[in-house]
Amino acid sequence: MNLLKRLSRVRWLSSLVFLIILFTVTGIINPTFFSYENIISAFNSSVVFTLLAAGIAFVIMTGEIDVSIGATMGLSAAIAGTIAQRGGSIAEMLLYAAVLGIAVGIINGVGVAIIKVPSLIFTLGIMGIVRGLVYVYSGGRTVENFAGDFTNLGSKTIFGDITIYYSIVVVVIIAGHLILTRTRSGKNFIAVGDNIGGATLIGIPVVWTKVLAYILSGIFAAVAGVAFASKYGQVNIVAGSGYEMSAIAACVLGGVSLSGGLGSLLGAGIGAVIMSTIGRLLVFIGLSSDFDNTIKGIMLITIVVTDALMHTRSVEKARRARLAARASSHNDVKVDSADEK
Amino acid sequence: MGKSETNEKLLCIEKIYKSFGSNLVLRGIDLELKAGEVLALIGGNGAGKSTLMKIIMGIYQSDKGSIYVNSKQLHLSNASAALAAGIYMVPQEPMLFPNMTVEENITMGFKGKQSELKKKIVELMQSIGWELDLERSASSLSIAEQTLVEIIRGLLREAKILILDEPTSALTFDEVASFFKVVKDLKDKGIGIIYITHRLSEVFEIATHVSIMCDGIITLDGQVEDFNREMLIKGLMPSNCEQKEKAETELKTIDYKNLKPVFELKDYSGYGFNNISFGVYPGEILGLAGVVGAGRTELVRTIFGRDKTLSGKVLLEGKDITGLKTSAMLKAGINLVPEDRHNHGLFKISAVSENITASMLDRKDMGRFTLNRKKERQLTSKYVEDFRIKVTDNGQLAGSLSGGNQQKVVIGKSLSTLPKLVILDEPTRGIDAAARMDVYRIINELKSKGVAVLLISSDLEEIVELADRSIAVFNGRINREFTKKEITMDNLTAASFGLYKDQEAI
Amino acid sequence: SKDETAGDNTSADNGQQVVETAGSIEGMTVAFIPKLTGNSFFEAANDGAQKYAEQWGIEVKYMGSATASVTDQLEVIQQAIDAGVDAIAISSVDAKALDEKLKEAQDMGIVVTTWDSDVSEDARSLMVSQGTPQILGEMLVDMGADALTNRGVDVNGEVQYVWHYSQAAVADQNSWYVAGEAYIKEKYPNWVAVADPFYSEQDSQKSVSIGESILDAYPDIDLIICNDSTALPGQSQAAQNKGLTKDDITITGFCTPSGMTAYLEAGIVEQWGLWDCGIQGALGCYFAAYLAAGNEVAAGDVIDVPGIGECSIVTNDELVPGAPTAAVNNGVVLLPERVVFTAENVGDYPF
Amino acid sequence: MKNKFLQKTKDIVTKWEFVLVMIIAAEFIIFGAADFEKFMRPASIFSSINNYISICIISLFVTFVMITGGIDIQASSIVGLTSIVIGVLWSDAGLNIWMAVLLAIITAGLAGALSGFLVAYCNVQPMVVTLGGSFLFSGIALLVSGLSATPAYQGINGFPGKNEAGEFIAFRALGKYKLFDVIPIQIVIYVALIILCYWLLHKSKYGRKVFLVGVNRKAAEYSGVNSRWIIMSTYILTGIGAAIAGVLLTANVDSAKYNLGSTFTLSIITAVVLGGTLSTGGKGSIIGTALAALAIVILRYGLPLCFGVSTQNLDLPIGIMLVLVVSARELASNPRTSSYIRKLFRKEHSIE
Ligand SMILES: Nc1ncnc2c1ncn2[C@@H]1O[C@H](COP(=O)(O)OP(=O)(O)OP(=O)(O)O)[C@@H](O)[C@H]1O
Ligand SMILES: Nc1ncnc2c1ncn2[C@@H]1O[C@H](COP(=O)(O)OP(=O)(O)OP(=O)(O)O)[C@@H](O)[C@H]1O
Ligand SMILES: [Mg+2]
Ligand SMILES: [Mg+2]
Repeated sequence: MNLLKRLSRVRWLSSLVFLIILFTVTGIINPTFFSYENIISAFNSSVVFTLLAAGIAFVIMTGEIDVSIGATMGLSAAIAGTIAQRGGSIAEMLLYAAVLGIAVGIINGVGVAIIKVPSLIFTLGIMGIVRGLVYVYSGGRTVENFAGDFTNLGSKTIFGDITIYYSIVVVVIIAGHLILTRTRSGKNFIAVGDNIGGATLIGIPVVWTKVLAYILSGIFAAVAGVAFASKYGQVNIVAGSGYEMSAIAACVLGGVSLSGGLGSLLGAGIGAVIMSTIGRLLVFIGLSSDFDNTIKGIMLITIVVTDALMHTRSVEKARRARLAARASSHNDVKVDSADEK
Repeated sequence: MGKSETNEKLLCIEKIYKSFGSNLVLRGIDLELKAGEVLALIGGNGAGKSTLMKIIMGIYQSDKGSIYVNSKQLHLSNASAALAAGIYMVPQEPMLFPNMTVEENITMGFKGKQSELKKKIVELMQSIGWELDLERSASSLSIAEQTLVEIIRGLLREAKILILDEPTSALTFDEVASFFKVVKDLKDKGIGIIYITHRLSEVFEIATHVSIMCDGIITLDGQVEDFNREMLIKGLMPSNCEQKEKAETELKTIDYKNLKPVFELKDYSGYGFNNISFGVYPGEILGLAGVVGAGRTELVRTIFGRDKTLSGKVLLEGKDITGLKTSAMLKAGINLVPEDRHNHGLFKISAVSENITASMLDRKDMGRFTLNRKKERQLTSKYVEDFRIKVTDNGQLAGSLSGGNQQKVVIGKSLSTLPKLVILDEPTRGIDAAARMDVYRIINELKSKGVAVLLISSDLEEIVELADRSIAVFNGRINREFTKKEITMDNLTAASFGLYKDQEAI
Repeated sequence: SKDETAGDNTSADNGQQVVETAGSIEGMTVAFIPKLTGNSFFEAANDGAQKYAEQWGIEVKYMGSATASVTDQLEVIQQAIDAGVDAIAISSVDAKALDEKLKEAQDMGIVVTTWDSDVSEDARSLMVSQGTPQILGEMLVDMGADALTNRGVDVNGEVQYVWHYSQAAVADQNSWYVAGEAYIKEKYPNWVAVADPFYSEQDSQKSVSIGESILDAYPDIDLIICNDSTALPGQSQAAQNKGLTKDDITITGFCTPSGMTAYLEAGIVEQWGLWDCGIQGALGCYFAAYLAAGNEVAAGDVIDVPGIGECSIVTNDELVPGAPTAAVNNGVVLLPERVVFTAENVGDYPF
Repeated sequence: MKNKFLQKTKDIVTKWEFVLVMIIAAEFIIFGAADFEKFMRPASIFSSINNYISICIISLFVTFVMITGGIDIQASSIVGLTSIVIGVLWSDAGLNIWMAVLLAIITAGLAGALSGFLVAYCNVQPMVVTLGGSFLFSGIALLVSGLSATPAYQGINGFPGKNEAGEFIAFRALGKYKLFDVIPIQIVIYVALIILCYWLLHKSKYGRKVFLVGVNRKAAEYSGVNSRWIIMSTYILTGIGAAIAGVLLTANVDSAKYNLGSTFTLSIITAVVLGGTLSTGGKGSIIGTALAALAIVILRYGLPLCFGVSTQNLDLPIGIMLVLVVSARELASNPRTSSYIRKLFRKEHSIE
């Protein structure tokens, strides 16, 4: 009972269940889907989204938002692309990505946590700037024709059929998840989002935690950019635009609350798989891709509405149960029967 | 003054100044605290007590002045520096993490092993005698329970300097008593405590020293033995305060024979209360006594259309109004001053005038579609004057007022609809003596105008003082009704705790 | 229009001046508007246009938005008008939605030509077309059949195939698909389309993910025709991500050489095609400037374009059956040739 | 008396709208100095505002949503939905054009109502609902266009409203008519909408409720405000606003297209937040939004024209403007920096 109660509090579990339902339904409609490769590849192809969602999850948990990640990813991808064109190494790309991610993260962090501009506005502005830099950097051209086997990396696998990318992502997510839930400084992210005043009061470095969240979000986005370049083989100037929205949706699907203070990296990762799989599943279901957006929209809405309703209901139920228990502690059973009506 | 004790100063504050914008809140505060002292800090709403404490905690920064801990000057730029120096504050408004469990809330920010901490918490709670399910999520806690959590958190910190900002304002008698025991223990252990309160009885019960703060300066301080209650009240009162009003209204007794109740509840049940029946007569103040958690708030919330009615009837002037929406209740002539001022009562970033008219927007005289601004201005001025709300102008943001004035705005908002029944849920919680007098005056005026008043208060003195009739609620049902004559502290207390022994008792 | 008196000395677009400058296109300013910037096809077209512009002594302003959208193109056209250009050469994102704006430009004396993707025939003067739908649709199918044969698949047997391009709403691409389907029905009746076409909306990320999904969902597929310069590299990248090569699957379509060499080298694709989009862009600009300079052309004329060669003007119904053609300054210029790129010849096309 | 005047001036100067006016003035000065003749052509200015009229119009309505503490990122997909519904109803169902317009507006209102309902009654995060809505409604728009007998690539056009003399009347006039031959009808409609929205938000009882709900939803409910309905209604309004934009755009380009307006979202949000609306709700103004939209439009108009910045690079200056302006605002209102600035001034004074 206690275990069940605990499990029900683990929000990412319901996302996982939903993912499984999604797969099952697709598999029933089109049994081809039920192959090991297809399931694995659903995960493998979500690398970019997973990284973005995991990164922004830190920010969302602190109660802020970061809409600049798509642009950061685009710029990092463009940089990685030019490095790939001249045959540079992955290490070099990651180095640049880290620098870029940290730089954007610090700027966002300073703007939001120190200057105290509302985060939606500030990161919106930074998004415009970074997107502009993508145009400037790439001279307005698609970065393509990468040398060597950079673009092949996406298909290299270890552990059976799991790509190197996805395995790295999994490791990062699990590590991040553990840090967030088990360590003191990890819990700070949730605490800041949950009640910033309370966090200040017990000495949590609120400003630094927010800045750190933005830095992490920047780094994750920039690293996603490297994966992007490698996976998509070309980086056009609008690469990643709109991804921030999908990443936010992924977080929400994974149980990360947009008002902060609630959620987990694991959830964000699962949400990202759901987000990036919907399009794939439609191909399997055999619907014309004209239905893509409609079904994506319906699914997204259904999921979040179900979750919200379930959440509200459980909170309400708990409250009423508590109140009823209090009122009926007088050895009277009338309340219970009234409750059942 | 007073004999200085042998141990050295724990905390020394010199010439602290602080202003918010053009509002000069602290004007050169000096304060000293030694080990084993309990310094009661009292003062009117908005005197700057909480602000001073927040400066000591490093949450706000002072404009001028210095703070020494153990004779070492501290530069407090954030709370962690204060915490490191052994200072901990239980804030006036509980600041828990709603999405975390009680346990996580208490251990958050602690070093050390989780399991050991948990053991400590359990031991601590046992020794005090408080019960709280550690697994519950903080969002489900009532304000009282939140305060308990805050206090436990503070005690667990083992701070050398403990600041308690109105810790008991939401606690029950039992809880207060056990809490005082803990405070005395701490005092004996040599911990310095700053204790902020509006309840003067508490000052004499646990404080060793007292300081009175008025408009940002300490006007009076010394050892508790040197003061008595009247001296403190005099020290707190602004010069132009009338205390006489009470006497004249007290004499009026209501002749119930010729009256019909305006408002009636018949076997009313909802979540948190059961089979409640009573009536309120015009011009009567019906006190609803009980301890926090008795279900009175749930009762009035449900009446007011904020929760589901399970069974029973609500009648207003004989008309059945059971289960109407809040807006319909307002229209019918009921209004509620909610218990939770910040979350349910006040529009902080709106102007005072916008607050005052918020409940009456649906009324025709506020305009059909276009808002009648002239009317709004008139009304606001009326209530600001009548209630003596301290504002710079009617456009001032309500959130920038002090607590007592905020409460007056909320009451003004409720009265603006000219209700037949006003429900006041803890109308004086956490407001100072002067503001409290104003609120009492307002309540008595309502009464004399023939409005029916349903007054909920956990401060039983208040009920004794104001109510014409009182009902005690215990565990969600009516325990006992008292006539004006029977309303005494003893009776009310016994009934509130379900202990009233009498042949009439259930 | 009341604006000619606004003191704009760079424009030479009103009636009186036309006579003086008739004939010479030197000094003309042409706004060269792609569907979207950054895409290799349009960048290559711009490169071509700029190269010839220098030679002809005209100024070609490359103006575009990074996203292919009607409203963005409307904004860009307005910018061109405000900037006082003499002519506009545009590749339209929509068959009809720009008509009004372009007519407005024409009313202000600005010549409008289209290239690559057309608008209504009365909203522009000339269209420089890559070919009729029949030519291009058949070319796509032929490339596929050829590549299938080269890897040992019997093209007369059952071949599973599918189309993957940007969007049904894109007029030219859709017309090639329609023509290509008709051609398959007739010539390869045993071929089976595994699904309706897939659309990736000129979004390179989407083209890869759709591409991967196609490969996953239809593991037995033999041929994917990508008649869109974003879909083709995307589909190829998808195959690469899945570890497939040209021996496992045939992918063909339209794209610039530069956008595809990586996949050629990696052995993902064997052949694909295009027309010389640099020339196409340049011609769009040339005719725009030519008409802006006061010259008149009519269907049936043959114009000698310096540096490129002779181009003949044909009637609009060559492109869209039944479309009327105005007496003067209206019609279609068909590009003479289209190229199939393979490992052998790709080095000869530096765009 | 004089003091009152001073106070009034001070009130105006410290208002955010004033800052926006200054920004617009600065833009005019800079662009005017760079290339006066090109920049100052009314026809050009008008037609460039005309290009962004959808953004301007929708942002007015999104202001309502954001004041309640929500956000609406689906409005831009409703533009396309409106357009295609008009097209299909008119060309395929053979309805009278005005009937089609009316039905399209109702459709848009329903689309807004759906999202609003989910936000207000089911407590779902507005950002996610409307993100879902943006997928859903653009998807439905695409499906509707598939219903049409006209193939998608051809586009539905040739809407009625041109008389023999070639003048635009009726429906087409909504897109083409020019007041005094210069001011496009869209701008006239926009100004009318500004006045309407201003009244609705700042003068009407409804607007007051919108604010109260945004400031403290619970307290509003305790005051008898039906906060759910108020919240839902703002999304309906935005849907209708998007529909108006869709109608004007369709009439202007004479073509019904399912993805018209798909790129507007960020510009809309930018205009609203730059206009001073608090993203957490409770604060905002119609004039602010309108001015901010104008500031953005003029920047987008002037930069390409006077400095040759290409469209694709416009994100950069707009981003910089947003970041600088908003940071400056925040810094100025921060008590610590403002007292620092005051100190600086005082020092200068004492030196004198
Ligand atoms: N963050 C703030 N910004 C602006 N003004 C503030 C702020 N905090 C407090 N004030 C103002 O400072 C004054 C002192 O407030 P403070 O909370 O210290 O009073 P208090 O003595 O604790 O009153 P109470 O007994 O009601 O708690 C009040 O006038 C209040 O309005
Ligand atoms: N779901 C809820 N939404 C809003 N307020 C709530 C909710 N649940 C409880 N509250 C408020 O929390 C506060 C504390 O409730 P608690 O159960 O401690 O006391 P109570 O039942 O109000 O007791 P009494 O009023 O008799 O002292 C009350 O104001 C109650 O209205
Ligand atoms: Mg206080
Ligand atoms: Mg209560």
